[in-house]
Amino acid sequence: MTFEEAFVYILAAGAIVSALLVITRRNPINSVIYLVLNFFFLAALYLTLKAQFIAIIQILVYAGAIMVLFMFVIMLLNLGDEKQLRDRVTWKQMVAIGLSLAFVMQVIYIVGFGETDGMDAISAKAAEIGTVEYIGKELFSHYVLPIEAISVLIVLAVVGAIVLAKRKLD
Amino acid sequence: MYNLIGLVVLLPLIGAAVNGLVGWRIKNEKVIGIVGSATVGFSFVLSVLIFIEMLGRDVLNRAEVIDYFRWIGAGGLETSFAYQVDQLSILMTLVVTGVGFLIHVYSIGYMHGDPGFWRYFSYLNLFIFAMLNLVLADNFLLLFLGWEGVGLCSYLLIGFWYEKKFTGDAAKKAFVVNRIGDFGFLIGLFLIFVTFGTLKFEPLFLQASVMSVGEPVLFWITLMLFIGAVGKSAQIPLFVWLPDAMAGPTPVSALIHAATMVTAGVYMVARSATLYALAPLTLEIVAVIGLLTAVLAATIALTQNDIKKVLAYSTVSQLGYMFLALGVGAFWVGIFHVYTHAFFKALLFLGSGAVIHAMHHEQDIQKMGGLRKYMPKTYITFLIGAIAISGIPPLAGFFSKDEILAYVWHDGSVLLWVFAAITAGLTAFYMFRLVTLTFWGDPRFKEHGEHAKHPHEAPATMTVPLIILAVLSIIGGWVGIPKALGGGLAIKQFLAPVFERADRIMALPEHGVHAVDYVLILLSVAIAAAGIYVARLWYLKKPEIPGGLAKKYSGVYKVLSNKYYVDELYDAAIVNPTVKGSRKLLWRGIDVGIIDGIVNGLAKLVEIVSKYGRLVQVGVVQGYAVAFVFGIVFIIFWLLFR
Amino acid sequence: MFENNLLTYIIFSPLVGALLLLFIERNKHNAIRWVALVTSFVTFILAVVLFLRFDAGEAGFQFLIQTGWIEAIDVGYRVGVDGISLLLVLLTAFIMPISILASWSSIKHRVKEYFVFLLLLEVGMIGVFLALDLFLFYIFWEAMLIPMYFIIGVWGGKDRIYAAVKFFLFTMVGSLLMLVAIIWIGVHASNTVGNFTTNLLVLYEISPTIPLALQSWMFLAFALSFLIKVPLFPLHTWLPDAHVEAPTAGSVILAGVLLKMGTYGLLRFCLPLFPAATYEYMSLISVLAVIGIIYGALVAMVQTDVKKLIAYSSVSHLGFIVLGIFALTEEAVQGSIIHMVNHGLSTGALFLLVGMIYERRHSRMIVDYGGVAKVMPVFAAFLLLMSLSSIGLPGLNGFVGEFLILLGAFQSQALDSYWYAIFAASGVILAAVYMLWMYQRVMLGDLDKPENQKLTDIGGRELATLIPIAIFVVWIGVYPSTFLDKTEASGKQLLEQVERGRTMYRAAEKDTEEDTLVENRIDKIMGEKN
Amino acid sequence: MVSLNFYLSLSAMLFTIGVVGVLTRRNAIIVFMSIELMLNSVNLTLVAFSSFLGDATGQMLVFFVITIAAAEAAIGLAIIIALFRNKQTVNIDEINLLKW
Repeated sequence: MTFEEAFVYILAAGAIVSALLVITRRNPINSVIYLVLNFFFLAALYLTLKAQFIAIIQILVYAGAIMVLFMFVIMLLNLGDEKQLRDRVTWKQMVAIGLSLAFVMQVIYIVGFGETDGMDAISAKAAEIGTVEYIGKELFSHYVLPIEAISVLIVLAVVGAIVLAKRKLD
Repeated sequence: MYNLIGLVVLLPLIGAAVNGLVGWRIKNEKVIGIVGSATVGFSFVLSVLIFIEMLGRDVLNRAEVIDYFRWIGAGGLETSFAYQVDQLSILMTLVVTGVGFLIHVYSIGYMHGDPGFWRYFSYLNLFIFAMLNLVLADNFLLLFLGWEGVGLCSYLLIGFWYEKKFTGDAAKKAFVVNRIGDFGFLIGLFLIFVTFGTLKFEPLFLQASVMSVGEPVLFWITLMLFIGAVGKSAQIPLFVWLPDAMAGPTPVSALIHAATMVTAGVYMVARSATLYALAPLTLEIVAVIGLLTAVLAATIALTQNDIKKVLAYSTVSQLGYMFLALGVGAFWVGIFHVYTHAFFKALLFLGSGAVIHAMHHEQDIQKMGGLRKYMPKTYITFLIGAIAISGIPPLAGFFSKDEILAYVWHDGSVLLWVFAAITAGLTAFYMFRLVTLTFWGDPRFKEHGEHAKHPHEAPATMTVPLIILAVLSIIGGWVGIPKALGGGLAIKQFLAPVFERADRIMALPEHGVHAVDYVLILLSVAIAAAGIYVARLWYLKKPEIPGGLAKKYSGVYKVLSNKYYVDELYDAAIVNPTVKGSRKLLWRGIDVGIIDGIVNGLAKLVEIVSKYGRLVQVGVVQGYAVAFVFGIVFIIFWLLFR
Repeated sequence: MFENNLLTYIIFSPLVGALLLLFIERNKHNAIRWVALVTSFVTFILAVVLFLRFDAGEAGFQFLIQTGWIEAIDVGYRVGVDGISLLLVLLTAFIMPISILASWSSIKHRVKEYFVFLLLLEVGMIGVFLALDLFLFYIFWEAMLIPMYFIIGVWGGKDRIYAAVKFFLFTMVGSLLMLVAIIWIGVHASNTVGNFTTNLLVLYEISPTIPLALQSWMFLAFALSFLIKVPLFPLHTWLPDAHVEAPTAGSVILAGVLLKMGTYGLLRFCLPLFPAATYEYMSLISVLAVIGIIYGALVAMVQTDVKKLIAYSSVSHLGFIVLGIFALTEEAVQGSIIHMVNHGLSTGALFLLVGMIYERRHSRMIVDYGGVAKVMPVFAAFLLLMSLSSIGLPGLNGFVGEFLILLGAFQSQALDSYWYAIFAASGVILAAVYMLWMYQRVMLGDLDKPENQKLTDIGGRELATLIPIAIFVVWIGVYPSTFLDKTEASGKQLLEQVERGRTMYRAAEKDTEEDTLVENRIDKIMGEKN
Repeated sequence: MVSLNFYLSLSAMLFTIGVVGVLTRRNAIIVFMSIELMLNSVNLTLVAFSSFLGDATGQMLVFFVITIAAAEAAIGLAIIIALFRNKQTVNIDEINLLKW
């Protein structure tokens, strides 16, 4: 096991543990903190995949902007701890967990028996395509139409959010 | 003149329409009465004119069919409002309009002051209209129209005083029992149509006359028609309606339930004589039913105390006599008896009406007596009627009854003759029991003081018809004086063309004058006289005898006075089970229970399934998400391992 | 031009009235009523014109209109009239003004909606009788359901919702199957003539080529829909509920016209389209019809509610009509058509009469009455007339239909048994029993209940609804030729169409017989060997 | 060298954890965060494929997903605020207006 491998495994373990912590905390504030942690682990994983731009975006947008929004809302609403997290595990929850396990088994099964020939190592081009330069070129040449569309969508979302969240004016 | 037959039929309908539609505005009883009577009177005059013309024609040329307009025509069926004027129908028309006219006149007096006066005359005219259709029809369907029409009028008139419950019951009973007969009649019509392809009399009988005797289909046709006749003419087992029908006004009983409507069955059988002649088995049934009815009704009449009930059972009995005549193949005699019976029975009923009128609607003869001195005209005429029905010469009843007995005798069945003769004796007995208890002896009602009855002679509108009918009851029979007594049997000769085919088939021997005929005549007179004598002895001289007999044979007496419990039997065996079964089994059981149960059960089932089904969608989003995940897992699973 | 489009005018003239009503203020009740009445009267006049210009000698469809509609599946606006539908159109147009008059004062709330629904209902009913395209027919058939559903459900009695839903579901079950069969037969047509079609005239031509097995299924699908509507025993239980709960006009239309749509459907579609299947199922349906006649009468006899009694009597009468249709003789088919009209008139009138007395006394229970004839003599006279017509007294209309049906059934070679007619004829006795018993308990006897003593006799508007019916009751009874003549040619043609199926059915029957014979023989031989 | 399968399996596990969170938690905000988890796991898959295949499309998609996630977060949180204002709760068991 090389150092690099070990590093990836540790990051993976960290991502899973932090994700588990997100969904098991009673207090949403804690969840948010662990989610941010999870995002950092993921960003690091992106780096191991040589996707520098995405990794940076992950930190900036997700951890930096979105999670702050979450935090802001939780504090605004002043939510307390969620009651009855574990004292009453309903059959519905059991079913949900069971189904989820089945699902993960299926995916791993697929992955395990899937055809991944020629993909046992990161491509040589990976370092090139992960750069800001490459992505920027692509975005504003190939993907110029989608990027315009998504920008409109973002504007709409902002307007929508304001309309939804504002108090009635009357 | 023949062409005017339509007017004969139409006039009473006009009278009915005028009285029925605007009668309630005409407050004047006279106008209503005159409209009602005059229309029938004109019809009578017209039919007399037609009759005279007929007598003037050649014998072979007397019958004619006057076709007015098409009635029901579909597929192979063609019927019209067409009237057949021949010897038989004109005779019946004369009786119907003649007796009908007298009864109309009588009713003006009898119904005086009744709030339903206009209604009464409207119904009565309508009845004449229907009855004329019945007797004049040239096809079975039009006959059926009249047949049902008279049934309707009988329903309306029996229930005329509808405020009383029993009149309604009696009316309904009459109609429904008649309907049972009509059911048979209808089946008979269908069979006729299937067999002959027509319902018109002439072509039908012509086809039939070449068929062989005793063919099964003819047996069924005649039997079914006879069932109709049994209903209409109140024979066993459908006679139960007629005594109850006495709930109607008395002139109605006279007209409908004695003189005309109830004889429709006899007329119909006589009209279809050709068919019956071809079905000897049916004829035997007719004879036996007729005789049984005659005996049964006569015995019931012995014990009845209601003046009208006695007459009603007497009518049933006489109708049985007529069927007996038909049954032995003496069709003309049956009609002859219809004709004489119309006079004396109408007379008796009208007389009893006068008595009831005088006694302020008291009908129990045990509470009468000695009325002779209060109402002499009624007494005399009633007595004439009683003598006539008893069969004492030279009154009308004697001739027709004697012919019946003679034919029965020559038919060869001594047993039938014996019973018929006994019935004649019983008839004389109960009629004179009636006369004795009503008119002779001392009054058994209160003559003075409070609640006293003051019987009085009826007004002229009532007595004049009585007198005319009394005269007819005397002379009416002289058209049929037998050869043994030097007569020419004019009525037989007159009717012969109508029954010509039937007579040819029956081939009854033309019996000459034998010593036995004289013996028979003497015997029948003797029996009648004996009946009269016994009645007079028991009820006038020694009133203790009947009481003693009633006590001694109390069982028999009870059965007789309760009319053999026939009504009770029908109630228990047919009416109640049907009503109860319909209510409990059909309605509550099948309809509400099973069918609606299944329907509502299905609805319940859907409801229950939905009740649990909708638990899937309770609005908790996570529930939907679980289902969602399940779907994904399932699909992946299916894709992997299909 | 007028004549060419006459049928369109008849179908849609009530729709024009309904649209007009939309522009009238909702509280101007009288204006609404008058517009509705005048509209329906105009339709009636048009129907009379149709009746007068109808050529009785012509067996086929007259006044045909054929216009394309949905070209892709050859659905068209095709309407036409023949002897079978003519009388029913006339009846519908005749009943409507009377129903509107009958609702004049008894409908007090939502007057506008009520009359709009009534007029829409008329569009649907007349459309059903005139449509010559299965698709168009189906649309009218369903379209008429909706107004009726609301008329029962909104303006009905106290269990109106139950009755309305029951009515709706019963009818729906049948009509969905019919839709399947319509598509099926269209598909079959595309195999035969090359394109999908719902044109009835084309389908008439190809129908005898449909194999028997297929015909049976389609016949059942159609027949179920129609027999529910009729309603044939044991599919009848929606009828008493719907009748009892519906407002007077609703009952009148229900009894007068809606039930006839079932029997009309049998005549127009089931018999000529599936002639061989007709022979296959005729005895089954006839037996049910006869059971219905007797059963309906017996159950009617023991009812305590006048309206229910009349409703069950409808079951009995409609049994006669169905029997007549399946007797397949000229007399019976013509009798059935005329009896549809008769039943519409007499039962419609009976419902009107019950409605009148209900308006005064607010009870339909027989026990609440007695001796009413004394205070309401004119009413009593009309009730008697209509009861007698219903009983089938000769000289009134009911007899003509009943007699022809029974006569036809009796001599029917297709049914091949006297017993159908004999048992059916016993219904004639029972009819007298239940009607007269009802009449006696309601009208006759002592006027002993104080609330009945204040009843007033019927007035001018009510007379205006009854007298026209009474005129027709007597007219058809005495001179039915006016109407029977119009049906003769079409009835004959219908029978010829059905006749084509007889050989097919007989052949199929023979095949199965022979099959069993052969099998028996084989069994025998095998048995001998062993 | 770490294989592609490892990344894919990791991503599946993270996704499942997100699913479990969505299905079991009652707090709408935590449910929402679980959804973010799921989005991210998908992003990981996309990036992994992109790197192993040497194709930039995957990373482009991730870029768009993140943008959408941002928009979604804005709208979603706004809805939660509006909801909280009306019902004084973010417990999704009590928010069952979809029932009818």
